[in-house]
Amino acid sequence: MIDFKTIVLIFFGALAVSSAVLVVFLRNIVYSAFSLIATFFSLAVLFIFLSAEFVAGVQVLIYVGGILILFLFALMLSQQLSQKAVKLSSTKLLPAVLLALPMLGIFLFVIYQTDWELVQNIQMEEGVASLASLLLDKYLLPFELASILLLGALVGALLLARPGEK
Amino acid sequence: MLLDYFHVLMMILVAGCFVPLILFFGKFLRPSKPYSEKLTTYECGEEPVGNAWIQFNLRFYSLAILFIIFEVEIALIFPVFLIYKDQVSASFSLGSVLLFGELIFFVGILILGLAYAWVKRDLDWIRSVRIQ
Amino acid sequence: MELHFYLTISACLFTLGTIAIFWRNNLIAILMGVELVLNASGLNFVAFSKYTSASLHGQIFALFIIVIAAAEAAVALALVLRFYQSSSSVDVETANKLRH
Amino acid sequence: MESLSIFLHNLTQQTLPLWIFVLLSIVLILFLITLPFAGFATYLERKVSADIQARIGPNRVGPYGLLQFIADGIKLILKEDIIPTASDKIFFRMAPMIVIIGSFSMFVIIPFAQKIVIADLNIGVLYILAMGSFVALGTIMGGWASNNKWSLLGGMRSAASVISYEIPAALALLNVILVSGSMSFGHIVDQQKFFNWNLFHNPFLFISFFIYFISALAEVNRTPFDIPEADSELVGGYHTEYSGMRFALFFLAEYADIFVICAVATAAFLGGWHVPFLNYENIAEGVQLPLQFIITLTKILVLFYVVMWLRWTLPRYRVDQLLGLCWKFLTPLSFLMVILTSMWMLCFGGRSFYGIIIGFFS
Repeated sequence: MIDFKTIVLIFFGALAVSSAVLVVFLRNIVYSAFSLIATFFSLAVLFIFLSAEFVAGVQVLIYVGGILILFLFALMLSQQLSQKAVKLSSTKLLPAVLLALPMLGIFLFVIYQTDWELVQNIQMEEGVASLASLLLDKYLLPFELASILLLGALVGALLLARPGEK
Repeated sequence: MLLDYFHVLMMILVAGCFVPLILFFGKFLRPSKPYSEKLTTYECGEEPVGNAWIQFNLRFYSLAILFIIFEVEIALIFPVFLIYKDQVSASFSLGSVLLFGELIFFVGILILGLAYAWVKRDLDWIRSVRIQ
Repeated sequence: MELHFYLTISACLFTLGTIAIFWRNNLIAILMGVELVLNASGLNFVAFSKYTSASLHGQIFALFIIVIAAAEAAVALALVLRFYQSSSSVDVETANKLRH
Repeated sequence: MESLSIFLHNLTQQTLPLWIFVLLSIVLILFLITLPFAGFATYLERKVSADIQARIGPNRVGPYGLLQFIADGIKLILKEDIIPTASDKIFFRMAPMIVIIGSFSMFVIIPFAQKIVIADLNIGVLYILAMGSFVALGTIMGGWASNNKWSLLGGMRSAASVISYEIPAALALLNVILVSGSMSFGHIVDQQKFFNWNLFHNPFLFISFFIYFISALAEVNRTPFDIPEADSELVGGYHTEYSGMRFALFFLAEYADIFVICAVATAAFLGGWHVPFLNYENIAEGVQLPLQFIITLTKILVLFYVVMWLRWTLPRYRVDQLLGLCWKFLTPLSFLMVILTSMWMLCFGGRSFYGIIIGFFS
C-alpha cells in the first residue's frame, strides 16, 4: 500500500514539473512569475524529503523571498504588466523542442540504465550543526570567496541600476 | 524529522482551505448585487483614467538588490553562528580565534558593500539629481 | 526507486529551462529559464549526495548554487532594466545593435 | 521539546492514530489562540486608543464592549464582496490566501509551554524568516491584481519597506542564535533559565532586542511605519479594492503577524516561560504546563500593549525617512551588534553577564 509519505512526495514532484511547464508556456509573463512560486516551494519540499532541511529553508528564504521579489520588481519597472498576453512566436519553438527533447531522452536513458552504487543503509548525520562544521573546515575558502562574489555583484548591480548616468 | 514537517504541511493545508471556506460560507449570507459602476476600480470617485501600470523609477530596484545580497549573506552566516557558541565556550583555543577571524572577514566585506552603497547615495530614497 | 524519482524531476526541470532559454523572446522569461536550470542542478547535487555517498557535500554545493543564482539574478536583471531603458523593449529581437 | 500532538497522543495511550492529533493540535492552536486573539486584538486596540485619547471606547456590545469584535466579525461577513471587473480574478482571490498561509504557518514553531508547541523545527529562526517573505509576496500580488494605480504603488511601497526591514530583524535574531548556539526555539528558551534571559545576556543583545522589535514592527506595517494605510498619500494602500470578508482577511493576517512578532520576541529575548525566581522542577507536574502557558501569554500581551501604545502616540514616517532609518541606522547598527556580540562571546567564553558575576562568587 503506498503510504502517505510517497503520496506527498509524488504530489510535490508533479507540482514542481507542472508549475515549471506553466512558467515556460504561459503567455502572460506575470502569471509565469507567480507559478515560479509553486516550483520553488515544491523543490523546497523535495529537499526536506532528502533530509536537507537547511537547504530547504535557505531555498524558500532566498528564492521565494528574494529572487522572486527581484523578478516582480523588474517586471514592474520594465512595464511588462500592461501587455495582457504577448503572442508567443511558435517559429522558434520547433528548434528549441528539437534540441531539448533528445537531451531529455539522453538524460532519462542515463538515469535508468546505469546502476548507481547506492549506499545500503543511509545514516546521514542529521542536523544543521554537522553541515555547519563541514562548511567551515572543508569548504572555508569558497565560503570566504562567496562574500567577495556578493560584494562584486552588489557593486555591479548598483552601478547598473543607478538612474541618471547614461 | 519528517514528522515536524508533516505539522508544517498540515498547517499550510489548514490555512490554505481556511480562506476559501470562510468566503464560501459567507457567500450565502452576503448580498451580491454587482452593477457596472460598483465594479470599476476605485479612484476617489473619479472616472478611472488610463492604465494602472505606470512607470516606476529605478530606486525600487536598487533597494531590491541591496535586500537580496544581504539576505544571501544572512543565509550564509546561519551555519557559522550555529557552531560559534560550542567552539568558543569550549576553551580559549586558537580555533575559536580563527573562527572569529573568519566571521569578521565575511561580515566586514559586506559592511564594505553597505558603505559603498551609502557613499554612492544609493540608500537615499529621493535622489538629488546630480546636475552634470 | 527513490534516486530515479529525483533525477527524473531534475531532468524535466533542466529541459524545461533550456526550452525557455531558447524559445522565449522576452529577456525576463529567459532569466526564469536560467533559474529553473540552476534549481534542477541543485536538486541533483542533493539527491546524489544522499543516495550515493550519504554525505553532506552535495548540500553545501546546493547552498553555493543558491548563493550564485541570487548574485547572478541581481546583476542580470539590472542589465535587463538598463537594456529596457535604452531601447524601451525587453524583446530579444531588438537587441541587434552589434549586427549592423 | 515535545510537540503538542505527541503529548496528546501519549495522553490517550496511543489509542487513536497520530495524524489525528496533528490536525487536532493545529486546529486547537489556530482556533483557540490565533483567531480569538486576532478578534480580541481589534477590541483591545480600540480600547487602548480610546484610553490614550481620554475617551471611553466601545462599551455598547456586551459588558464593557467585550463582544464588540464578534459584532465587527459578523458585520464584515455580511458585507458585499466586490471583485472589480478590471482586476485579475485569479490572483485577486489568491493574494489574501498567500498572506494568510504566510502568517498562520509562523504559528507552527511558537513555544507556548514545555509541551505546547505545534512542531519545534530545528531550523526555527530560518523558518520564521522564510515564511515572513510570503507575506511580502502576497502584498505585491494583491497590489498588482487589483489593477488600480494606488493599490499597485501602495503594494510596491509596502513591499519595499517590508523587505528592507527584514535585514535588521534577521540580523537581530542572528545574535540570539549566536548566543544560544541553536536555531530551534526549544533550545533557545531552555537556555534562558532564572536570570540569564537573552535580553540581559550582554549589553549588545539588549540593543538588538530593540532593533528586532522596531524592524519587526515595520515588517508588519504598523505605525509609526504603516506607509500603505497612510491616509495622506495613498487611499488604502494595497487593499484598496478589497472589501468585506477579503479585506478582513488582510487585517486578520496583520494581527496574527503582530502576535507572532510578540511571541518570537518573548521566546528569543524575554525567556519564554522562564521567570527569574521560578524553578519548574519543584512545581507539581499538572500545574507546570498551565503556569508556563500563562506566563508566556502575559509577556506576549505586555509586548502587544506596547505595540498598540506606539501606534497611538507616534506620528507616521515618510517613505524616505522610513527607508533611511532602516538602511542608514538600523542595518549598520545591527551589523555592529553582530560583531560586538561575537567579540563578547570570544572574550568571556560564551558566558552571560549573569554567569560572569556568579563566577566571581563561586
